Amino acid sequence: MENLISLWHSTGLYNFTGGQAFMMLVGFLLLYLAIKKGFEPLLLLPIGFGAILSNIPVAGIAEEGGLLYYLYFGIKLGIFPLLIFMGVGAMTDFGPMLANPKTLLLGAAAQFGIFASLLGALALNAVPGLEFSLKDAAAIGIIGGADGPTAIYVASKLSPDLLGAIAVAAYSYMALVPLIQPPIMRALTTEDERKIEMQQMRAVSKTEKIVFPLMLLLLSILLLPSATPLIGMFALGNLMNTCGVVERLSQTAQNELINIVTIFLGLSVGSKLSADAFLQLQTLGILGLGAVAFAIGTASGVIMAKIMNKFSDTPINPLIGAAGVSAVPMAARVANKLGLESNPHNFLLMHAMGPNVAGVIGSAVAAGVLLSLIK
Amino acid sequence: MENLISLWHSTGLYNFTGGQAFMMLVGFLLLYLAIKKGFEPLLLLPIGFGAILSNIPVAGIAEEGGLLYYLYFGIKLGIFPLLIFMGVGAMTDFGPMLANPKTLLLGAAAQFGIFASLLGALALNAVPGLEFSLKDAAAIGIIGGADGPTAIYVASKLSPDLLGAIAVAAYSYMALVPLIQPPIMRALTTEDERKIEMQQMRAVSKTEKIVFPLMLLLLSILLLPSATPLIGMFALGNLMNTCGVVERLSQTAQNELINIVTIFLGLSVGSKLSADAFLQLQTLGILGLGAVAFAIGTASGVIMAKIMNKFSDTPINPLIGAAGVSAVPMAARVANKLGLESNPHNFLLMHAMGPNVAGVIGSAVAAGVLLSLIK
Amino acid sequence: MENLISLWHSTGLYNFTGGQAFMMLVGFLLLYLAIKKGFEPLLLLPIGFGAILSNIPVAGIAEEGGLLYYLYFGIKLGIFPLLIFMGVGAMTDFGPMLANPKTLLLGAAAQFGIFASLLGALALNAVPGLEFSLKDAAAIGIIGGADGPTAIYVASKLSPDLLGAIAVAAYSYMALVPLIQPPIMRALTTEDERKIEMQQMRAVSKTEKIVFPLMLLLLSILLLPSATPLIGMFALGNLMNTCGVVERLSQTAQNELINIVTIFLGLSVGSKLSADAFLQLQTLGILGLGAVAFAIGTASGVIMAKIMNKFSDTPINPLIGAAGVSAVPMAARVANKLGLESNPHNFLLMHAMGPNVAGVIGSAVAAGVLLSLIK
Amino acid sequence: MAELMSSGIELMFAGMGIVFLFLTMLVFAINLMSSLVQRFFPEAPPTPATPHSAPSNIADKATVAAIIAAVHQYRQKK
Amino acid sequence: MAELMSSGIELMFAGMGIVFLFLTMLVFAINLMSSLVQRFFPEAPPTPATPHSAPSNIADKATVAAIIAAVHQYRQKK
Amino acid sequence: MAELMSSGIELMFAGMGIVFLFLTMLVFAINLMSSLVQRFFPEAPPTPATPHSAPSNIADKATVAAIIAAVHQYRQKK
Ligand code: NA
Ligand code: NA
Ligand code: NA
Repeated sequence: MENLISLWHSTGLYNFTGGQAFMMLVGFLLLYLAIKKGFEPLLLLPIGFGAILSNIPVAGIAEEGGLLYYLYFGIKLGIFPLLIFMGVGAMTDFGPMLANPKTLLLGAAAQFGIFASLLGALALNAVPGLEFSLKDAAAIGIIGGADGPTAIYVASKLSPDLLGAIAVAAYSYMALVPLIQPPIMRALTTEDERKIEMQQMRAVSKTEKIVFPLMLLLLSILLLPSATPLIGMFALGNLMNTCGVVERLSQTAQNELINIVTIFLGLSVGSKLSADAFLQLQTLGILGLGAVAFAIGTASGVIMAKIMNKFSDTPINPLIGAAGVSAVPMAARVANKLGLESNPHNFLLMHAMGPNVAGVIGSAVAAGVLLSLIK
Repeated sequence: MENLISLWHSTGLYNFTGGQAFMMLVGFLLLYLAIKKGFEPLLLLPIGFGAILSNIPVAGIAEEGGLLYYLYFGIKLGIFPLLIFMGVGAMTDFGPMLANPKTLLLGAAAQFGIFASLLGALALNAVPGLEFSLKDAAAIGIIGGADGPTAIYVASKLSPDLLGAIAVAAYSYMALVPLIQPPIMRALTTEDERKIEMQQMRAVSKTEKIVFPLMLLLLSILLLPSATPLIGMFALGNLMNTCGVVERLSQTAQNELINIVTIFLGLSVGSKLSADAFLQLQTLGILGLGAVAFAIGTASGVIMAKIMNKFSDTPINPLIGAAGVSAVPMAARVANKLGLESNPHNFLLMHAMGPNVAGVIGSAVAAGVLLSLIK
Repeated sequence: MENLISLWHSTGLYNFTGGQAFMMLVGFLLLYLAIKKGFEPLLLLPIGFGAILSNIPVAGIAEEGGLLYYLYFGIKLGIFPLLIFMGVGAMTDFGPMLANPKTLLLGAAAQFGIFASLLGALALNAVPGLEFSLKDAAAIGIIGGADGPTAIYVASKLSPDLLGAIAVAAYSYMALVPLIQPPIMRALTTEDERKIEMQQMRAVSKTEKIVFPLMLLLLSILLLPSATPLIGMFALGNLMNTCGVVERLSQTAQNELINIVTIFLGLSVGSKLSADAFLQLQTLGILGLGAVAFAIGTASGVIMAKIMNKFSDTPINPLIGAAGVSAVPMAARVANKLGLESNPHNFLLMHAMGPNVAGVIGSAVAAGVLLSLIK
Repeated sequence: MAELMSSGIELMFAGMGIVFLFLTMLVFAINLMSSLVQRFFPEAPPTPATPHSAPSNIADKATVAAIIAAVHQYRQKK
Repeated sequence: MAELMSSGIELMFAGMGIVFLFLTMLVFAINLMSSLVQRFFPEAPPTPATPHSAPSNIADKATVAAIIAAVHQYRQKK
Repeated sequence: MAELMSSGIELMFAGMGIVFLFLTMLVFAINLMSSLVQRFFPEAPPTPATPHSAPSNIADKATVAAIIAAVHQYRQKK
């Protein structure tokens, strides 16, 4: 009898708190979005599952002695996001960007979303019950970078309590890029602008592709050392791929290693989706600001492209500016799709890949600024 | 000269203890069983090798500063068995079980082997020189679960000193299933019963296969949170495989990741095969009880199947009850083989896969009960 | 304005020290050698990149909190070199050596390079400003083993401060084997000796290949336990490959696992290329002694082969003695090339593979002696 | 000792009870789930899973390519 | 609060400034690098990357082997 | 310094001695083992190792399949 009572007291039903139940629903919602809606499933499925596991009463899977507690060290020490960044680097082709380097400026302009939402977060302090420190605001702003590992890396350094909400917002909005961007892009461009065809790009030699990651790293070392963990690992992955002499390392970095780390990273991020941290007014603020960041980033990119089109001697279709937010390769595909709608012969995909990968560099630079100036 | 003496004093020959020599023989025996007899080689080869390495005098490979000492943390912290369980989940097809859910009860009945041998271990306390605590008895009983990672997980939590012997017994008896089970199955069934043909199973839709792991996890959360680390990781692996949107994660979980962890887990388990811990009367007790557990589990499954056959509207061949012990897929193949002996047109394999995978769930549940009630 | 100054103070340009800049150049030089010259790129590319990353001012990538700081634990605890050795073991075919076991003695003779350069290091203490302890000298000598993981393992145990320079020297000279060895081989042999054709080797059975790694391990256990971490993991990898029953583990050990560990090991080794440790007169000494070690090892192997040819009943081409330094498979290819130059029908490759893999065993044994006798 | 045995027996009843309770509930849950899924999300039965389809795929393509090429060559020679 | 906002605004100017500075310098650096590379290391433009060439390679070999074998057989039969 | 050198020389003799002792014993052990294996476990000599046999296997199957298909087609057309 005593045993039965002890058993009943050890059930989840007996121990559930409302917060845990709610967070579990959030976890199931993420699984639904990942599986049925195809929202960045590689990340949101493990994140959602991690959210469920870490909110199970009694089991303590995210507490000392539990699996997610130990996996989380990979984020806490900054290891997982950097390894993922290395793999992403190995998968990235800088060819289109090197063929048309001025599209880098589009990747710069789109980072305005980061700083605008940082300001927005600070402004939200006016709302009673909301309190964001400068670190919190910076970690929220980085959602506008539209780059998962960068957002997770910055949040883990500046505002680990908000990590769960920030990662979820970042990946969710990246998945929503095909919904968020088009209205903004249409509103800011004329039909004629969207019809602009761009010149075919020159071929980029293998040597240029090998030198570029080293040059990128060097510039980052000279100007902004705080960005070198991110940019360095990205450059390492890219160099492993382009140099052609360490093919087996490159393949492992962009396949098995990134897959293993993705599973661990997702589960660990999910373990930060605890009721305590997530069920706050803050989270609504983060979700709202994330959407704002994406919207402003998109708009900044498009406007910058319109300005550049004015002064450039070769035509620039303003739609590719939207790809500057990164969200590789989704944002580039969106630009391509809108281009085709206005002009069925207008394939913008490769042209949009330039600003797209430039956006990754841009947000790593922005991350470096935030990590360096906010103490 | 001094150097020569110092060298001689550093040889293995000079430093060997009888116990170490004996344990090394055990290690070589395991290698022999793995390579020549095909006994669960994926596990027993690294376990045997780990036993040899950790019993080398002077070298200290299983002591602080040695490789196996560090690898063992993966077991101590419960990480390796759970990652293996995730991979096994990704490799498991619940289709046959979902097509005929009542076979789950066979997977329940077979767990009686666990509790019978738990009682047996306690009864052995009557033998002078044997002393098993309740925790030890539970860790020994779980051998009857016929599921490697579950046994290692439970033993690492309840009785780490017995871990080596328990893991060896669990994997050895799993390899011996084709020898242990048939006589019991023949003794408990009539020729007519063994001839029973079962109805062809319905096809199971992809949606059911996606929903099932989540439902399993949910039930475990509500009823038995202490089982959720095991069942959760199993469900995660299974979901990754069935959902179809994270194919690359699923492939990595069931290939490279599980292979890497298997090597590490095997070596770490082997490092617990030290003379101190293994060369005890206890070990004989464990080996004996393990055999009893498998036998009783097999018998319980068959008897349950006979009972169900009485009350069921569709015929159930009692042989498939034996597959309820798990030991996937060996036990299901044994049921199939005995079925074919009695009736050459009777293919029981898919029917036996239902209780077979149900047995995995059953032992994870039993593990949860033991971990929750024994403090 | 304050922000701008603070930013300027956080740039790499402002914080660079001469030493860091120089070490970064060393890093870029290693990348150049790896990519353009094909010098052991799998190791030298990550090592060079690690050197660059760890010498970035402000960023602290090799200090506590930085990625390379944590990765370095894999070397400090001796884990990475042993896992690489396991993978190398799985890739090694002992067939040619088993077919002609007396070539093992060539692998023994070539280890003289290790001890000669150990003495050389001690002799260099006569140079003012140079101070090598016995541990340092042993760690430097092991470069002559021409085996990367062995050198890194020994250096990490005996002289971690010199690890960076030692690893760089070891891999660089391995890459330079086609330049270092031929003049020595030509000087020590006559044209007639180089023309010697060797008898075709017998086929080696699978059983012999399975038994050999176990026998090797056993001998090492009895005679030299201090070598068993290295020889044990090598034997494990080899056994996994030859036994044929754990193919999936063997494949993972020689592909994904070794690739992942190679990336991590290379970066960690690079993180030891700090200005403090590298920009010393010592480093010049290490580079010089490494070249001496390779040269003496080569010469010893060739001379031993000439002696054996005198007493052997089957002819031995002295060129294959040079392969005894290990540097698998480069040194064997060099022997083959020189053989073909003198006699276009003389294919020495398989004959040279015997001493080549014997050299791996030889240097692991020498490493065991050093680790055991130097306290 | 007797106390230990009685703890063990208690554990056995609790354990087997929960195992059966859990798996019985799972049976009901599966039946419910399956009928809901079949009613609200009817699906064509899945084709046999082909987890490692890539290799055979390659072989297929090779086969097709080879046939095309061979037949092409055959015709030209004729 | 006002102080925090002014820190934020300062951060925005510094941040966007550095992002543009960095990427503008990168534009110049790329242009310089590309012209240097094209002048001193002229290269045939790279063929499309084939990261997973092994399988297709296999398929190719299989194709070729199959063609040879089929044609051989065809001739023999004739 | 002199003491260090004498330690070093001692180490050299011990080291080379053990290396030769070890590898010489290994030579004897291999010879013994090989003769025992060849006597008690005689085996057909192993075919050349094919660690990555799967792909070539696939190619083989593809080849065979392609030949069969091509010949089949060829006959039908005739
Ligand atoms: Na971005
Ligand atoms: Na079971
Ligand atoms: Na060597």
